[in-house]
Amino acid sequence: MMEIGLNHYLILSTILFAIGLVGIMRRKNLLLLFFATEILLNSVNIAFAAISHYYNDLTGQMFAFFVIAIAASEVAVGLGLLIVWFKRHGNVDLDTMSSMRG
Amino acid sequence: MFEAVAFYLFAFLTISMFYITVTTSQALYALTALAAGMIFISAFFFILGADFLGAVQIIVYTGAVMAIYAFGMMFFDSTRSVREKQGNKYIISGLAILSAVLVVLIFAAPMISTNMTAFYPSIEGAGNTQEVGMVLFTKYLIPFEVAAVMLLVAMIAGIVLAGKKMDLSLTLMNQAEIDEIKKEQDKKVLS
Amino acid sequence: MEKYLYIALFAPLVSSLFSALFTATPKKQFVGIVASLLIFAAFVSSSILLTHIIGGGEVVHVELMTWMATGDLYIPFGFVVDQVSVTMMMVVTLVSTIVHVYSIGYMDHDKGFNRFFAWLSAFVFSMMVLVMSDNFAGLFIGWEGVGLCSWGLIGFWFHKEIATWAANEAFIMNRIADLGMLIGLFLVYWNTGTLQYEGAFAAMPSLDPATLTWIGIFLFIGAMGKSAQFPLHTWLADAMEGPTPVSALIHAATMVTAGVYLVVRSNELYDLIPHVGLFIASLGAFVAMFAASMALVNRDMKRIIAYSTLSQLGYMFVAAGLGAYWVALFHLMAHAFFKALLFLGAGNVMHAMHDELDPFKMGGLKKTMKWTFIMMTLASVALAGIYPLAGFFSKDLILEVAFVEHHYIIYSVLLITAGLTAFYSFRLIALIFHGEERYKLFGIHPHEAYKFMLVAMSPLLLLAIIAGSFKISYFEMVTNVLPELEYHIHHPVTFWIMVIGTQLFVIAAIAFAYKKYANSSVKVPDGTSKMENSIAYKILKNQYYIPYAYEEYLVKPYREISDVFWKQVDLKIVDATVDGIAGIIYSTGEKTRDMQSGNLSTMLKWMVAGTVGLLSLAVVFGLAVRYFDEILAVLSGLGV
Amino acid sequence: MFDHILSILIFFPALAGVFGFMIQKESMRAYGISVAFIEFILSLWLWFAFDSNVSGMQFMEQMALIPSFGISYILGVDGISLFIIILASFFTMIGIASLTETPNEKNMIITLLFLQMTMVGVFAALDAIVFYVFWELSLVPMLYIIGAWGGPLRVYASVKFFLYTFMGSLVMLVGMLFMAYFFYQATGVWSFALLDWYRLILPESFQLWLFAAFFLGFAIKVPMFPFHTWLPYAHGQAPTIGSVILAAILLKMGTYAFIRFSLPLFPDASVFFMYPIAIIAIIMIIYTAMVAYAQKDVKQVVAYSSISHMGVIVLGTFALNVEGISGSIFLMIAHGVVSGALFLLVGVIYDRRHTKMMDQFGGLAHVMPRYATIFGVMLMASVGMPLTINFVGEFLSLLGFYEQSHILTLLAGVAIVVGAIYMLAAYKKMFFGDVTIEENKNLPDVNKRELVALIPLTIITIWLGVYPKPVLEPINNSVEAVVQLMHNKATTEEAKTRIPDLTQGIEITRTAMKEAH
Repeated sequence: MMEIGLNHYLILSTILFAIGLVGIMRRKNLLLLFFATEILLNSVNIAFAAISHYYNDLTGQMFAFFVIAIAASEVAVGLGLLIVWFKRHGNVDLDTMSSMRG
Repeated sequence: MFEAVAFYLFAFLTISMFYITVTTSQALYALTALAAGMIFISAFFFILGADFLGAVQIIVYTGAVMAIYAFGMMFFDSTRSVREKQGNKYIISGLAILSAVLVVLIFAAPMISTNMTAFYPSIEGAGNTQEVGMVLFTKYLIPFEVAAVMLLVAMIAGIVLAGKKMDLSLTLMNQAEIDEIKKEQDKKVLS
Repeated sequence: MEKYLYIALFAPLVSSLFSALFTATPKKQFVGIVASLLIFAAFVSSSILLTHIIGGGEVVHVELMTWMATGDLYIPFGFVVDQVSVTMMMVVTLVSTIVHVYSIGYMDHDKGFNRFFAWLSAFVFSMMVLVMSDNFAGLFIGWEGVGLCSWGLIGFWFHKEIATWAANEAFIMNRIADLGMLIGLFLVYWNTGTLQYEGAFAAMPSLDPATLTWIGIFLFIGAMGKSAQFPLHTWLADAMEGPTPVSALIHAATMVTAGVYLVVRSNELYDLIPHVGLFIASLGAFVAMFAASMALVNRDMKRIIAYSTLSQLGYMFVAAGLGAYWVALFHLMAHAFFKALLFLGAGNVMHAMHDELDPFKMGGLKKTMKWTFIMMTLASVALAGIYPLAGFFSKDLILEVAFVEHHYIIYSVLLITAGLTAFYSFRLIALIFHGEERYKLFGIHPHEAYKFMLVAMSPLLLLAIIAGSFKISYFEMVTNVLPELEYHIHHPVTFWIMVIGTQLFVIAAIAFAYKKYANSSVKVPDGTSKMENSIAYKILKNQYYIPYAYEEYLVKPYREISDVFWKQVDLKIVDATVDGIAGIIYSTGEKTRDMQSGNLSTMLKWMVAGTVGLLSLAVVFGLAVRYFDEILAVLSGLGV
Repeated sequence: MFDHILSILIFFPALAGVFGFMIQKESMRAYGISVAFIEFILSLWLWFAFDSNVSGMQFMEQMALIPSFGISYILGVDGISLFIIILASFFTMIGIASLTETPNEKNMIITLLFLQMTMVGVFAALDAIVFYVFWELSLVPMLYIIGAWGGPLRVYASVKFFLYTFMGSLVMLVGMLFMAYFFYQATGVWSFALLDWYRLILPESFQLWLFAAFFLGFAIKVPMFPFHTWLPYAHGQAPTIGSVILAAILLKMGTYAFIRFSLPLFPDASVFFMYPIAIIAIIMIIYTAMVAYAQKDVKQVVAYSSISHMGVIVLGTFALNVEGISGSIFLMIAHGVVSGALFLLVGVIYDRRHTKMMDQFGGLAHVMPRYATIFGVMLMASVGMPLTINFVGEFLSLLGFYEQSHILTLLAGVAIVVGAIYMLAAYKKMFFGDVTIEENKNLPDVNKRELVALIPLTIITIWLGVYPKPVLEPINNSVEAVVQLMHNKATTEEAKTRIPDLTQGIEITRTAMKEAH
């Protein structure tokens, strides 16, 4: 219990991932949905870093690094799109985006 | 001992922050909680000895990403409470937990069971930042450059997208003007 | 001789086709004349063939062409004129010629004059095919052909609902019997390897009795339909809706005797299975009495004669069933003459009475219709079997056969029936021709039929009188192919007692009929008299409630079950199952369309669910692969 | 040129159909008739050049399509398929000739020409894949004909028709692929050629499964009970020409395929499934005949009567002897002619009154005597009157099956009774009685265009009933070859006794049969 091992980190990562998924599924506001994706990415980052640490391998950290980079670009582009959408429709409600109706 | 205390403390903090993020109905609270959670996560990186990553986490996430979010929220009416989806809570949380467990299981199981040998073992005597630099600029040079280009592209894209019609502010316009604009746009879309 | 065979066979066909050309045109007298001439040609040819055969000539046998040949089956259109078929040919062509000529007068005012001759000649052709064929398949062609023509002629006045109904009833009932016949043919083919009479009968003695019994039974079922034996008898009385010449030709003289012909033709088969023969004889005796009883009270002139036909067919089957095939054939011939005469006479009466059929509404017609009166009386005398007319020789012979073969029950039934026959025949005569002129109440002015119709009938009259004298020569001719059985009651006293007793009995029945119905007190029954309210009368009047039972317990249920099959089973079960399956698939699509509603958050949820599903699959498979050996061990332990 | 007569027969109408798009609307009918006429003449030439003494395939054509999987374009006809091909070209011809005024006449004719290609293709194909392709393609023109020119429920009917038969044939395709795979396993070579498959003797268990797979595809097409419900809808909604071709040719694909595929490929399974199929066939015969009796729509009567007659065909096919199979093939042709004619006749009255309900008629024999006569002839053919075409087939089919089972044949023979009941009832309702409805009083009798179609059919009905030999003989030769092949291939003891050995003469089988009793 006191000795923190890889499993602890992985469990933490799992919990955070779950929280992120819950966010994804229940949020309607697109902005808050973005927040939830950030949580997902971060939970994975923790797992990467932990594995990297416990196996003495830097690859995990490298991946976490790139994940952060991707997250940053995603936010930039995503927010841009969001703003355009908002300008056109006056809201960022997910339910109004139904042009993909099958 | 210290490690354990720190882990549990930050674990609790992170989870509660993120929990607030996904449950609160106020966008501002969510933003704040998310930013806090990001900082707490960097603590794990420090505990794990990934100092550089921790620093990047704080700078990029809390510094850059959160700032962009904050700016982005200025465009929206963030004081309004967010309408929640009326879904079955149990299904949602059940699905979330299940999938998380499965993901971790699948990726972690082989790691735990087999003895992995490190591709890039940590170099003795060098600090974390140096190590990272060594690997990043040798083995991961091309991905790194690509990431850089991607960030540039994303930046430009963000500017172009968000910058369109910056001269108009929907919040300041009255409904009639908005309708007028909408109609024009609809025409464009239709044609 | 073959030339005459072809003329006899195809002249009716030509006649039919010729008349058929004019079906859509208005009445043309020459159609009837040409048709009659062609049928007459057939009659002449048949006569030539008859003299040829009587003169001890060869049996004429031709094979026209192949009909069906596949596998081992070989069926030709083969025709044979031997002693049996030539008898039938004579009967058929003679009666048809007379009926054709008669019809020119009878159908004079009918719109369907030309069509009538087309059908009538087609019937003659089918009948000729039936009797002349040298194999069972050809017999079946004629068998079905006469059924078809019978359908067309019963329903000739197709605007009458009851006529078309009767036509369909006759056809369908015959079809039921034909099924039996068909099965009989199959049995013959698969057991003897051929459908030719010659080959089939030659092979039969070597077959086991059970098979032969089945063949005999199924063939007789076919005969029962055509000859209207119980329980397939109801169509014959209803068939009287057709024009009267049709009744005379088809439903008295020729078609209904086809069943007897079949049994006679298959004599070699039935000789091998005497128990089936006994059954046939018993049924025949039963039908004889059964039909006669119904004729006692009937108030429809034609139906009375129809029942009498049925009764006489019963006599023929008794003779055929007891092995006296030549007697059956002889009675068939004699019966054809006097019964056709009776029917044609009835046709004259009907014409005179403007299609009135109830003899109680006639009476006293002998003044206006002298010739018809004479003819019908003589025909009835012949039917009753009074010496020296035709009926005496043939019918008495059947009684003797039954007596000699020690079937005393059959004998007594037939004897009683003979009395009944005499009674109802003369009841009819008395009601029509004697007593008060009751028709005057209904404002009818009767008139005698055309001269040429009466002339046409005269050969029948002659034959009805003298046919009995052919007995000896006929016996000599026909026993060349049929079993040569002479029936003599050995003790002369017994013989004379029997003959004279029968004659006296019959004469008494006639006298009783005259006494009861020829006086002037006969009134049109109004349903109030005591007799009319008795149970026996009601049963007989309603034909033992058999038609009612058929309607109620066969036709209606069939209709209802059909309806249930369609509306409940086909639409609600079979089709609904198919539609149900399609509906399930469709509604699954309809429901799962929500996934594609375009609502992003729903889609996200489904995405997560899909991920979970796929991941679990991955885990399961991973585990399965890892623990493959263990799983295998467990499964084999479970015995899989 | 005549080396490729079958390819010409198949693709000439399709090619002509493509060119048909360029033809003026007004001259389209003449163009269609002439194309169909040439096609018919070609098919007659095929008959003329056909050597009826040869039992095997004739006019064979072969061309490899996908050599690595053994898929080739192989065509050929024998006595079994020859007459159905002729019938197909004949019906297309008189179908176009008797076509009444239809909207989009041009498209209809082009569709019919394409349909003809697929029909001839199905009956000439000797490669499973080519067969399958034509089999499925034949659905498309029919779908158009029902869906575009049909009655008010046409979309439902056409979709039902399409999906139902399509589903069945997919199962059949799976069976074909398995068959080819077994062939590959046994010989090491891929082949979809039917004649190659004939040489393969499968173990009985395989046969059962493959038989079942093929059976589903064929049974839906036939259609056998309980897969028959698409047919009344399809007939009920289809225009006259669609019903005629559907009943005359398309249904025959199923029974033809039984003889072409199921019997020679799986002789043991055929014997195994003989009784169940015979029972289904008997249910078809009696049950659908009763349903036909309950109908109020004359076209439905004819439609259900088709199913009933198809039951006799199936029964004859599974008699597994020469008499029965020849009879069933002959009955296919007979039923094609008769039911085609009956549908044409129903079309005649429908054109005049725009209703098919029998209670709307009555007494038509007064106003339309010629129509009543032709209808009467066809009616009598339909109920199996001797000397009409149907009787020969029905007689032989039942005769053949009688060798296998007495009781079942007796039950099947009820067909001749129940058939008479519904047909006569329908005829009585339509033609007998007095004319009670005002509109019926002045109906014109059949006109020349209709007679063009009906007279030849009437002639054929009687001609082949009196003299079936020219058709029956080639059929007989080919069927004998099939039966012998089946006997040789049979592995189980029961199949050996059930399927007669023709080389040893009939006597031996007959004694064997007696012992079996």
